[in-house]
Amino acid sequence: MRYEEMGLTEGDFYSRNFQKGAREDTLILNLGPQHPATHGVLRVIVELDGEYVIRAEPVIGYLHRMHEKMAEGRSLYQYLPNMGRVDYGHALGWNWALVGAVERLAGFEVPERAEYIRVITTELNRITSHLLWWGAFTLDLGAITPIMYAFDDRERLLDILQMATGSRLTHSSFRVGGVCTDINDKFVAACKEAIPHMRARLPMYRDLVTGNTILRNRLEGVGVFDADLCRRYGGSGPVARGSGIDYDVRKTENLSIYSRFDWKVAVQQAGDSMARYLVRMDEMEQSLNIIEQALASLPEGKVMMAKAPKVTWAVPKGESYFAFEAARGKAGVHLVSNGGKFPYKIKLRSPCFSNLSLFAEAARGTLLADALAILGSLDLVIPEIDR
Amino acid sequence: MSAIKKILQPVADLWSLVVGLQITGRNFTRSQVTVHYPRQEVDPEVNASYRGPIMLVAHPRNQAKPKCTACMICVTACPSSCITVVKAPVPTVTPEQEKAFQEAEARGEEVERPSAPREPVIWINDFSLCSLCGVCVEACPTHCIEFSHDLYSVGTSRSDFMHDLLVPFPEALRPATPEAPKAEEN
Amino acid sequence: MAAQNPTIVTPEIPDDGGVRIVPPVIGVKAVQDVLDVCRAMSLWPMTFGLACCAIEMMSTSMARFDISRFGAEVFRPSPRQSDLLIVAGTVTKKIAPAVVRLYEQMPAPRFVLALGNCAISGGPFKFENQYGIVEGVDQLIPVDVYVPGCPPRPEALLEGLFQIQEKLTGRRWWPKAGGAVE
Amino acid sequence: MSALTLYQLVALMLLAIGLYGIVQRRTLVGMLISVELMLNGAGLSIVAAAQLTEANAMLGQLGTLLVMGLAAAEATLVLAIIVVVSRRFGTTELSALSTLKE
Amino acid sequence: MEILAKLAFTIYAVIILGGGLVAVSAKSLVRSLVGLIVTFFGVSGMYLLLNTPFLAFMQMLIYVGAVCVLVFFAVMLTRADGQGEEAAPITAKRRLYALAAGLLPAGGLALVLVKHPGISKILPEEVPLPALGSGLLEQYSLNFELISLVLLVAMSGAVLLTWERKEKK
Amino acid sequence: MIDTLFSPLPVQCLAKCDPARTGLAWSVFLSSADLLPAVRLLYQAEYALEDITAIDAREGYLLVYHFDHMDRQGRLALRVLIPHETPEIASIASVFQGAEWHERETTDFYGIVFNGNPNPIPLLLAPEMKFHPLRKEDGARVSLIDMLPVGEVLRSAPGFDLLTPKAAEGGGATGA
Amino acid sequence: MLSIIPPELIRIVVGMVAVMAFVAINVLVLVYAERKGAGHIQRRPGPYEVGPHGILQPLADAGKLMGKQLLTPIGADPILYWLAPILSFLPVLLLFVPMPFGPVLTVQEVNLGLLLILAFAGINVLATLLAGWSSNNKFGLLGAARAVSQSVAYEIPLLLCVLCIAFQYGSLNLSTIVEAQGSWPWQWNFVCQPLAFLIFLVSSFAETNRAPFDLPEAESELTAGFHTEYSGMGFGLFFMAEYANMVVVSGVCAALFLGGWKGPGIDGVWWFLIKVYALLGLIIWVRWTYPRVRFDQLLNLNWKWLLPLATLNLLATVFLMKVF
Repeated sequence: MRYEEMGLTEGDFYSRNFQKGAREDTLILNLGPQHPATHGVLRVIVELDGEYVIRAEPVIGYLHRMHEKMAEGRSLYQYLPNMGRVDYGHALGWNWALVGAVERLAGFEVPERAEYIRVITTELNRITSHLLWWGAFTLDLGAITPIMYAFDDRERLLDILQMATGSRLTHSSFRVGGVCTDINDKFVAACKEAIPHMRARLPMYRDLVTGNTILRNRLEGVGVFDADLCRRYGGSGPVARGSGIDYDVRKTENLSIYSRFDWKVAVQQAGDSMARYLVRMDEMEQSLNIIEQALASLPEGKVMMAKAPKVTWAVPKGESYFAFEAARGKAGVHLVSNGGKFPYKIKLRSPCFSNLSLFAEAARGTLLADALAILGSLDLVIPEIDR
Repeated sequence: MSAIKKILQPVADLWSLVVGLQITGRNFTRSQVTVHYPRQEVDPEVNASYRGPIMLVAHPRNQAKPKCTACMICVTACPSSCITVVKAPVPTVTPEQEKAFQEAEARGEEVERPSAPREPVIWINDFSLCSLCGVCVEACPTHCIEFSHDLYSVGTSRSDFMHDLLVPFPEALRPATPEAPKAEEN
Repeated sequence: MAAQNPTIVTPEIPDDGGVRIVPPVIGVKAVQDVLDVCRAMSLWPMTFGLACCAIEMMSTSMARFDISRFGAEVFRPSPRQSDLLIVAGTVTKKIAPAVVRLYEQMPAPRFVLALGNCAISGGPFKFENQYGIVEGVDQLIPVDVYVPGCPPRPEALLEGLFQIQEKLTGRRWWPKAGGAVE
Repeated sequence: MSALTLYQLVALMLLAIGLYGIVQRRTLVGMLISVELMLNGAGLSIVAAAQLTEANAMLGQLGTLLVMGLAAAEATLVLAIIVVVSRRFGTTELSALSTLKE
Repeated sequence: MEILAKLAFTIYAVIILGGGLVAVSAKSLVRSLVGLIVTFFGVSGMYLLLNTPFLAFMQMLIYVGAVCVLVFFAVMLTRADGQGEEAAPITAKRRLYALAAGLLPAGGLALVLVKHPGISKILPEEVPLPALGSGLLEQYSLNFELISLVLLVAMSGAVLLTWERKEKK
Repeated sequence: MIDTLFSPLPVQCLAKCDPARTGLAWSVFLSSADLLPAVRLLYQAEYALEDITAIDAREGYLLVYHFDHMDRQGRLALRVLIPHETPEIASIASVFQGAEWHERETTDFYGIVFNGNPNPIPLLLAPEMKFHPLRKEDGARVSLIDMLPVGEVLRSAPGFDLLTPKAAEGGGATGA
Repeated sequence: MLSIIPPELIRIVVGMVAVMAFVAINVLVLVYAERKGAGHIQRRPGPYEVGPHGILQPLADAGKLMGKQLLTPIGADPILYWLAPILSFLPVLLLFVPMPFGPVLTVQEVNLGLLLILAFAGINVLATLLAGWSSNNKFGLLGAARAVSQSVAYEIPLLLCVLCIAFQYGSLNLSTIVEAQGSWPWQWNFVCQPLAFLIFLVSSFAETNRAPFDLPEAESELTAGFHTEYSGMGFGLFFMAEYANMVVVSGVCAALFLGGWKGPGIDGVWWFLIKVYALLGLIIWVRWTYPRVRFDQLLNLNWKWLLPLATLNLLATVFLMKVF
């Protein structure tokens, strides 16, 4: 085999590590790396007693793409496209996290219009991300049709996003000091058309899936997280908000121009999978509100600041941390620069990483199907975990 | 109160199942959203905003030549190092010309030695490395790179994606020695 | 026409894939052509998404692009029942053994489609001093068709599918794109 | 040979096979299987006797039905016992069980 | 017996014996279970020959549908299969004892049977299903109730025996 | 807030930062022995773990623990400098369980050993990979003073000189 | 020679051949219908390009499956491993023997037809268990265990519902039951036995392992459940058995509750087929609408709702029969 020539052997290291301490009459099951419920190349080793999960251990790193190593050899401008690939679901959230960190460090002011474009596209992207999650989650629960309807709407929004970012998935349109393409009237018109359409679709989702008694029974009371658990594991985003923590970086840190719009942070108190589900459904509506208001007050002007940095621009020395509320939670970029050509260090704080780390504790004692429902309700994007 | 709720709950549950059937049933009768791809295509206006593999812009005065000046900025800018550009070499000077130049120099005249044309002879984009980020497009000082809309290319070998961007330009300079553009070693 | 491509008609079947091999039910050459057409029209992919491209792979199977029109929507979760391994995304060194293993678990005839630049060559993640990725899945398993892009559009994946069909049967079954709009 | 004798011989063979199995088998499950064989032989014998002689045919069928019911009850109970035994001793092998007496 | 019935009888007898032999001699318990199923099929066929289709179908329903599944569960729950236990070679002595235990009683009975053959009817008589039902519920209702009681006791006994409190989370 | 919270601790340096410029509200240098008590205090004050990472500086590995409060803005960075030669520190996974993964990741990347981590096996890298990709070459390492802003120092231990510019370069690695 | 072969036997042989053809055609049609139906529910065309409107798609699939390499996993018991798919498919053919397709269109009138169907339907469970166990795969084992608990549990309410109808007519012969029903919908059994009809429907979803009760092959939990390791025709046989079982269940349901081949206008096989396909359509429709239930919920539904209700229904039926 070729992979043995690369100095690798068959990877049962993790199974061996997991075996120790196993009870006699249990079954150790490897979910993944290729398994329909793990959304890519996550592997979960579980120890089952019948259908009950005694222990679970996620094994990650199967999609480790060395983003942090790459940062050591690329200027920030060249590093930006990577952000679209960290989290393919909500690429623009990560875009913003990186440019935010740089702008914070360099003290740049972004033109007003660029801020609006960022907000509009980011929120659109948040909706597409939640739609993707919604479809995949219901697919995990065995319903096959909802994902089709979700992708139907998602395609519509992607067409709009494509006008502003030029790609369907791995958007990377933000630049330090602005955005790379301006939006035009067609974009605005398409948005204004899509918002009422989405508003009309959400009740359909509610009737088809949210209200469905099978789904409610599968989710209610399953995988209850309390606020303390989220704090100990650093859970954020809908995971934390589903546990009654009113925490949204956009609001708490008063980011960008979000305070100009009238929107609520979606919070649910129950802490179960259903609560996380409902938080995301609410967030879609809130994002629609934000987009609508942003479109109504869209200012004219430039979309790049004057003297915007060029490809070979070196970040001034210093340290900054910028967190943005991506669709899955707090996406943070910790940037350390010594003023050289390349950043000295970039650390990506990924929300899924922290959210997944609490899975082992949450899954203990649940049924296998429940454990997978919890896994789905965390809304995982594997490249973001592995980076 | 709760007793009534308990009795009504199964009914409500069953009703939610009926509602689900209603919705899927209604969708069954609605029109389809499918684009029958090889026979139809997505709205070209939508595709126009999609970034395909890069291509070179023609020279404004001569459509048969690329606008590129071989300044190499895109090569340094590209984060995935997928661009290979070779500048046109200085034209070889025949001995007679050389002699003439030297004589002219000896005379103390201003000699205008032939300089390299500001044009590429090789311009290859290894599309299999490209991430369509647009850094080269933004970095190009002459705005001579833009995204094409050739979206549906597939290949049966890895070397199919070494795009020679000079092909559309019949008058583009070519390397003197007719060697095939070497593929980047992988 | 079948003989053009040894990868497809007589793939070398490693005997160490955790299986004992029984020859296919029908092995007569005469029905081979009909079988090839059947195979081309019924390429069941495996549910195996690696990274970003997996989402575009999903998009392809969704209502708008609907890969089911060509009989390829039956995504099988088990490699034993699938014909087409779509390597959709970056293959890291850590996942490489699993990819090889999945490929070996697939029964012949089996096809591999490298979707996206990462699967073709490592794409944007190929850089100096990289330590984690396999630079192209064709270093691990034989690849039949490459679909470039980052990520490729769903139409490109469909084109890739047509390319496999063409490789199998020797002809393109569908018209070239161009012209009509939705 | 008459039909009755033939049927009875088959039933006897089932009995013989079952007895052989019950002695030869080493695990409880194996013995359970042998017991089922013998029960089948009994059922066949009863039915053949009832159907092919002047005896009350209905009675024979009812008797076999009752045997089936008993077989089901027995299988349930034995299954439970086997599970308990294997949980307690970690094996269903007879030799191990007899030496493991506490 | 007409020739077809004879043929069928022979086939069924072979099936029964073959299945029975597999059931007692197979190394893998699951294979021996399959042998048992085959025997059940054969016996069921014989019931059909004996003109008792009701019993034949009940045989399928109860033995194949219920008992075999239970035995399969026993095999899986106790992990009785695989290496060890049944797979180990059997000593000749044990085999001899087993053969003796099997053949002696059966041989004796067979001898009696052949020596004193009963008077056999040519065609088995058919009992209508309603008669069977009324017999079960009227004349032999006590037996019927007893069997149901036994089943109930067996079931609750099984549940009690294997009951295990689920660990708290 | 933090200055009062950490008043019982012998911090090496406690500085207030400008959130608008760095995203941090507080920056606290600790010795490795004081880390666990500090983290316990933070847990009691309802702080949530954000991430753990290291910076490979000339003076040693600077471990950075980011904490954030979920009710108000006020990100906090705990920094502990450990020497290159003996990269070891106590794990905080007993207080913040989520730290387990962050610590394993840091072990993968920098080879720093976290004593007491409940499951110290490679997380992101394949177990066969025996190197630490984010460690820097000696020549490529930079002094902390060239990277980290000082902020408004509220408390400082007497011998703490990491963030005071040195006149002569080449102090080399100074263990914390 | 011919004279010794009774006409009964000839009828059975001819009937079996016809049933085989019927099953094969039905499976192909159903595969197509399911994929098309799913497509239309999801607002896409489904198979479209292979043949006009994708009509040749099932044929292509069948051809491909036949041409696939057959793999036996190492560690599997090869005999049992290949016995399982055969054992799952063959009994299904038997189930069509007493099926009343039309007034005279029955392979063989069996007085105990219902009992035959119930008896041979149980073999399917064994095949599933065998498949899951012998393929030496943990997912297979879990799927098999699920399949058994599920079908054993749901067989009871199913049986009780069937018994209700059998009581009502004093017969286990499907043709008799059909004959006894009238031609108009209000004369069919689902009117007087609505609860039994509902319970029968729900149980038959579970018995055929169809969504929302498709736990044995729950894709997102157990990859492909008990047939995870099967390739080529091994998988194809399971596939066919699943669809053939659906036809059987719908056929029984149509005969018991919907008046079989009787209908307004001219009675005949077409009514039977229409009803069967309507039920199959419902099964498909439900599959593409609901999420999957959880395993304990599935069993709870059975033990806490269906079983008591079915028992009550049976008692009520008996009571009413005695009273009137």
